[in-house]
Amino acid sequence: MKFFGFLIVSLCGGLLLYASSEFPDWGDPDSPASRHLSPHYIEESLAETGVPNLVTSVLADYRSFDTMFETAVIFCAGLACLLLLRKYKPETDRYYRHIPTGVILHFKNSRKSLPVGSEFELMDADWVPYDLVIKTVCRILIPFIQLYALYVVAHGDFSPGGGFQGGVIFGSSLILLAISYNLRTAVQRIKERVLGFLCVLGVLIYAGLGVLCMFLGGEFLDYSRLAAILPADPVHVRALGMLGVEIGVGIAVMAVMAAIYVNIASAGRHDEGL
Amino acid sequence: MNALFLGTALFLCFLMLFSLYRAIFGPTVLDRLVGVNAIGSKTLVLLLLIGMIYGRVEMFVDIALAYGFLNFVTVLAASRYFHKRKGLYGESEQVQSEE
Amino acid sequence: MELLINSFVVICLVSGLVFFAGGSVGIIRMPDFYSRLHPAGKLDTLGIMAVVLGLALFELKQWSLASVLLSLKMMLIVFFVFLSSPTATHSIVDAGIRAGLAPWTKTKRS
Amino acid sequence: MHWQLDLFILTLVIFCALAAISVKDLLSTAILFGAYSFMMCLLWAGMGAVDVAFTEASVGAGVSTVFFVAAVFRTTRRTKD
Amino acid sequence: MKKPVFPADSPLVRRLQSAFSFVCTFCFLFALWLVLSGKFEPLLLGLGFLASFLVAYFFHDLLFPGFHRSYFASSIRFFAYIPWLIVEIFKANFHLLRLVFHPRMHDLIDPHIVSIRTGLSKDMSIVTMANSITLTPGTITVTANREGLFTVHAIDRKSSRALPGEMLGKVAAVFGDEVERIE
Amino acid sequence: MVDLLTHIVAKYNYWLYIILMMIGLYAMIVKNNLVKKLVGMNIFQTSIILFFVSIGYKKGATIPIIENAHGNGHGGKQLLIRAADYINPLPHVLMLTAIVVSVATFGVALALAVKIYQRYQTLEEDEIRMRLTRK
Amino acid sequence: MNSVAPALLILAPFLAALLCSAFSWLERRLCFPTALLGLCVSLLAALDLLLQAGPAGVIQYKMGGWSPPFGIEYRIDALSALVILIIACIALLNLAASHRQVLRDMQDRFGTFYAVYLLFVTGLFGVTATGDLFNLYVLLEITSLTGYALIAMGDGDRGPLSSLNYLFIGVIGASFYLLGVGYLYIMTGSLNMVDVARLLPPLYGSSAILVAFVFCMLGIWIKMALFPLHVWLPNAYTYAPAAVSRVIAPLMTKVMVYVMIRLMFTVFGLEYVFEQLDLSRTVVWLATLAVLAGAVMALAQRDLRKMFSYVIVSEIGYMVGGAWLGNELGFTGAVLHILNDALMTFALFLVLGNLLFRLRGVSFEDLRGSFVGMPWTMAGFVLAGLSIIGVPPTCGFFSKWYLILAGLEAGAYQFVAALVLSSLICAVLFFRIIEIAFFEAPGPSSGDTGQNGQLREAPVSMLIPLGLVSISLLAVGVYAGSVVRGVIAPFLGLYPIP
Repeated sequence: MKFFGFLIVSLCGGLLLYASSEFPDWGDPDSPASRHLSPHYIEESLAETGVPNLVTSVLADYRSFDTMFETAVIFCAGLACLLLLRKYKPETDRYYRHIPTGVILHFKNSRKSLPVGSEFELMDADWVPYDLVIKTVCRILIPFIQLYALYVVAHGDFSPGGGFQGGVIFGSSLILLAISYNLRTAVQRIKERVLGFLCVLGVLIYAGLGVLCMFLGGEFLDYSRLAAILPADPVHVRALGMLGVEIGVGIAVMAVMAAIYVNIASAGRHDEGL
Repeated sequence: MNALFLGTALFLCFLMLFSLYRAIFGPTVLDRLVGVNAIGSKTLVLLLLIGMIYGRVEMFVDIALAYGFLNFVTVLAASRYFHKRKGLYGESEQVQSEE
Repeated sequence: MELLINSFVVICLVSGLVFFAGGSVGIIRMPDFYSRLHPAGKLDTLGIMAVVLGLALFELKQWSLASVLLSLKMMLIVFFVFLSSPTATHSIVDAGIRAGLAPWTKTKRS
Repeated sequence: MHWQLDLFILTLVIFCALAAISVKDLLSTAILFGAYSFMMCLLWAGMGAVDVAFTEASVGAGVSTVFFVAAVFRTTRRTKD
Repeated sequence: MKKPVFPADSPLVRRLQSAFSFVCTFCFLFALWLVLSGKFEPLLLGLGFLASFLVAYFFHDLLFPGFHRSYFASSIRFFAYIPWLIVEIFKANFHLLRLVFHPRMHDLIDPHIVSIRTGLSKDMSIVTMANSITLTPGTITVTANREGLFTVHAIDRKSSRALPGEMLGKVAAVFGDEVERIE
Repeated sequence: MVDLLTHIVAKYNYWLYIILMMIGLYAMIVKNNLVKKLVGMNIFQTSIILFFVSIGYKKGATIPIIENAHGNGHGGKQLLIRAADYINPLPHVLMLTAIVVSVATFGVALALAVKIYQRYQTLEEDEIRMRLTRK
Repeated sequence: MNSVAPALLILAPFLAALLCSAFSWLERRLCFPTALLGLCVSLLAALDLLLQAGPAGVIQYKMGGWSPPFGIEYRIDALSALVILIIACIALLNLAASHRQVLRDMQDRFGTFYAVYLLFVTGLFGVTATGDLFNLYVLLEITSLTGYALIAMGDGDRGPLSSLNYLFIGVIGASFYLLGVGYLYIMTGSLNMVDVARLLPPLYGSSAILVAFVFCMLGIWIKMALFPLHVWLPNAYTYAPAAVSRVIAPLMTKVMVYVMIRLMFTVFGLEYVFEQLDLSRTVVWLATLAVLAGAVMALAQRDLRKMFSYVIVSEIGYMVGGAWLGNELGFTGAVLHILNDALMTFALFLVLGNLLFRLRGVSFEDLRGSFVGMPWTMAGFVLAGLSIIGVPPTCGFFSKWYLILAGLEAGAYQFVAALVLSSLICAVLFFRIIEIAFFEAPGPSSGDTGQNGQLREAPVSMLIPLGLVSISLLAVGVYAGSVVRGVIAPFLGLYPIP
């Protein structure tokens, strides 16, 4: 197998190396790639879309159809994790901790449950006591991370970033919540249903904006048509359309990332995890 | 000034080799974690320096800030593994660490 | 004025590099995982602070609202690193203790 | 971007990749994989692709390494190669 | 023992607490937004308002879990504490630098674990203390619990002898924590 | 000889990305552990992204965000924007999508790996195969 | 103002998928009607497209209103409209046919299942309709990602493993394709198919273009499972749930064949493929190998699902060979075979689904006497089998006839021989099963779920689609001539083979 793999790899590598001799030099400003399409994008896009970040304008406007499916790919991944891992039957093995004394009760194969509140606490099979330092620092950091994520989403037009990055950062703040407290707390705080709805909502905002443009008489995702209902000129309205789209992407990505993490870390049971 | 930034960046890259040595040659997983954490902090600074070299540092600050947050998440997750799973060594690492 | 700022920036960068170098060498030279964390966790944090401080000062050369805000943002990075880095260090040490890694002591060596 | 920096980081990236696939412990693989994505982010920032670098930063540091660790947590660390 | 006018878990008190933490969080976050954004267009300001509102609404119990009268004073004193800490960190870091570059490092260092009892009881003061211990070189907090018991890994005897030292008094003063002297 | 050397130096980026790609491909073919294969897959995908980003790079150009553009994108005075000053944004856009795709694939693959582990209690391919034939 | 049909085609299933996944949290009963509605709308759009594309030549749709090289464009000609129509029909029929099975097997997850299924179909539509090289990659990834998820749903024992293997190989395939696109982009600077085709001729001699072509083709061959690259296919199709394999098996590989034809014709250009490169002989040999190897390996199987999977491997050889023979007859045969094979495979897997609904397994022992219990299902099976063998009134005959003629014309006698031989092997295969099912008494091992211990016919909702497909097998055979005249001739008019 090793030899076979090496053979394939060297064959492919040789083929690629052989072709790369024909490439234009690295960083050559006169290469076909930077002479054919990109001058138009660079020179016209600010005037046509009103967005200084060229990557955003190409991503969310010229090639917005790609980006819609990019969001759909993420959505698919969320659905796939749900479909593959989620188990709805709760475990019959349960552990409770009596908070005042710290005694741990183990229920085996029973459907009985204790009232969880100030006296008893449901806990994981491999439960560890909270670490005070980590918990407190994360508690302080999480709102700032979330605000930062929203900032990234909103400023996709002017600086690097945008819906996807902001969504991922927001999602990782939820992951941080799950890591620093415990998974059960995080799941109780952010219900699975809510995450599911947010996934759909995000993609729906994107697609819905496109369909709205169709209803206003343009092609799919032609934001300039939104000028009919928004108080802005057709160039600026494209920037607004992009902002809306980015928000949709951000919501979807955030929800999917959190959902994937919860499903993987708890192997689909949504009760205990990393 | 640009030469200074470039020199700083190159020196940091050179220092990264040390951290990378720790990250690659272990001996335990936690040592690797320490190495990668050190790499992360150097990356943060390098990003800012690259921004300085481009003269557009306002665009790179955001990335560095995100790194500041997220590097923490990774380290926390990896060390959290040991809070829950006892036993430092995978079966294959036992031999190296006993010497 | 500009010379002053420039020299200050250079001092910051160089001292930051010294701290970073100390951290990296420490990671290599220290005998065990716990003592490696000392240089890795702290000298690096200080290095970040020094270098970023230098860069923020450099940005302040053109005095305007934008550059002041930019410097503030950079100091925000330092602030968050100061908050998160000791916590990360602490959590790694905690992981080591829980995993049962015995610390290196002098008696063991001799 | 200056080629010295670029070349240096590219070499580091290759070391990281080799280490990540040859280390004999999946948790270490996860951690080294994180280091690999740090380097990649630097490389892209160096080539002026700030958005790509940002994505890689958020994905590599915030999400995919954590997923990886979570998956290792749910499965095993053992690997024969 | 006198009965408090408002019991701590009455609905009114709880609602007031949560309103207070909401407002505080919102103000903090909006200030942060202004620093981050650096653009003062109405659209972006509005988005910032919305963003801080959303985060504050859903996660306000994270930043300020309860109301306490000493919050303001504590935070001011906390900012006064930071410069002292930084100076301290600098001073002590040179010690570590010397250790690292010393050719006979292995003779100089002597890692060991000590535990100290501080008597701190508030979450914030314990966390500040733990992080300060970690940041001042030579020592790393291994565990810290609610009873104020710290376990510290020190790289040499000199560092561990300096604990808890001046820092404890300062931290306790910042958060208005009583420290019984255990000497 | 000198010609060949300049030839190599001018395109070193492309050569190194091919090496990286081959490392990933080799890992995918040869490694026995499923998660290791996954890492190889990710290295492989990243190297392609590296290739695309290298296409977009332009010497002497700055990052593709137009300077001083705020507020005069429309209406006010027109900025003079020259194509040679900015890096080509198109490959970046494509690669953003590719990164997203690779993350999504990674997530799904990890979920599959967890599921496989639940079934077979191992992630080694040969052990799984042994278990299947024994049954 | 253009027609909105191209956008509607993609959007209907896409929005339906979103709604389905929302309904799976709210009101589960609405999921199935939503899915049905979405696919019905796209079927109507597909019909509209076929009616327009025949006379108009090419339908363009500019996404976002940006003109082609800058924005993304959808280009639908007569051929792609035909493929789209096939996809829409099969997806809709399968949805209707598998409703009961899905309800039974997926229990509380069927809403999510329908969402993923619809996204899969959306991806297939997009792959066929798009005019942009990178957009094709994204849509390909959507189909693959949903495909992995759907396949892993199946047989709890082997499903996830075969799906993960499929994932690894699928990612290699997609990445190779992306690499090819990268090589094209670095040499031409464009991503639009028409634009690339315009820029390519001066670069024909370049080795980078050659490598781009090779990698694009490799990637697509991996995805379509051409013979040496087929290793993922049998396991994936065997262990997928019946409702899934019924749609993946007929559609995925055929759409990939279509993509190959599209790249050959509209991107690289026939002049390049057949005159500049001297590859066609090699590829036809590969296809010959694929035909023979698939048939022989099918002969060795004792399980119906595995056997059908290898039959697919063999059929892929037909289409690839036909497309690479480099003459009009071969191309006609290949396109006709895409149509026929999609229908035949669909019929076979429908039969399989019906059998699986009542039987525990589909190895040969389980089939004994199934003719008695399930006459209609088995009648469909016989018809599909005859069509695969290539017996005249069924449609399979006509495409094979074209392919044989083309092989003779091009002088590729080995291909002709392989075609004949594989038809004979198929005859052996199917008559063996018919014999087992018809003449042997039901054994004690054949698991039946009937109340009185008797094997029962599958439910009517599953029989009707089978009936429709069986009739269409004959109908397409009868109307093969008009398909050739109405679809393939106009397409060849656009891209004349040199």
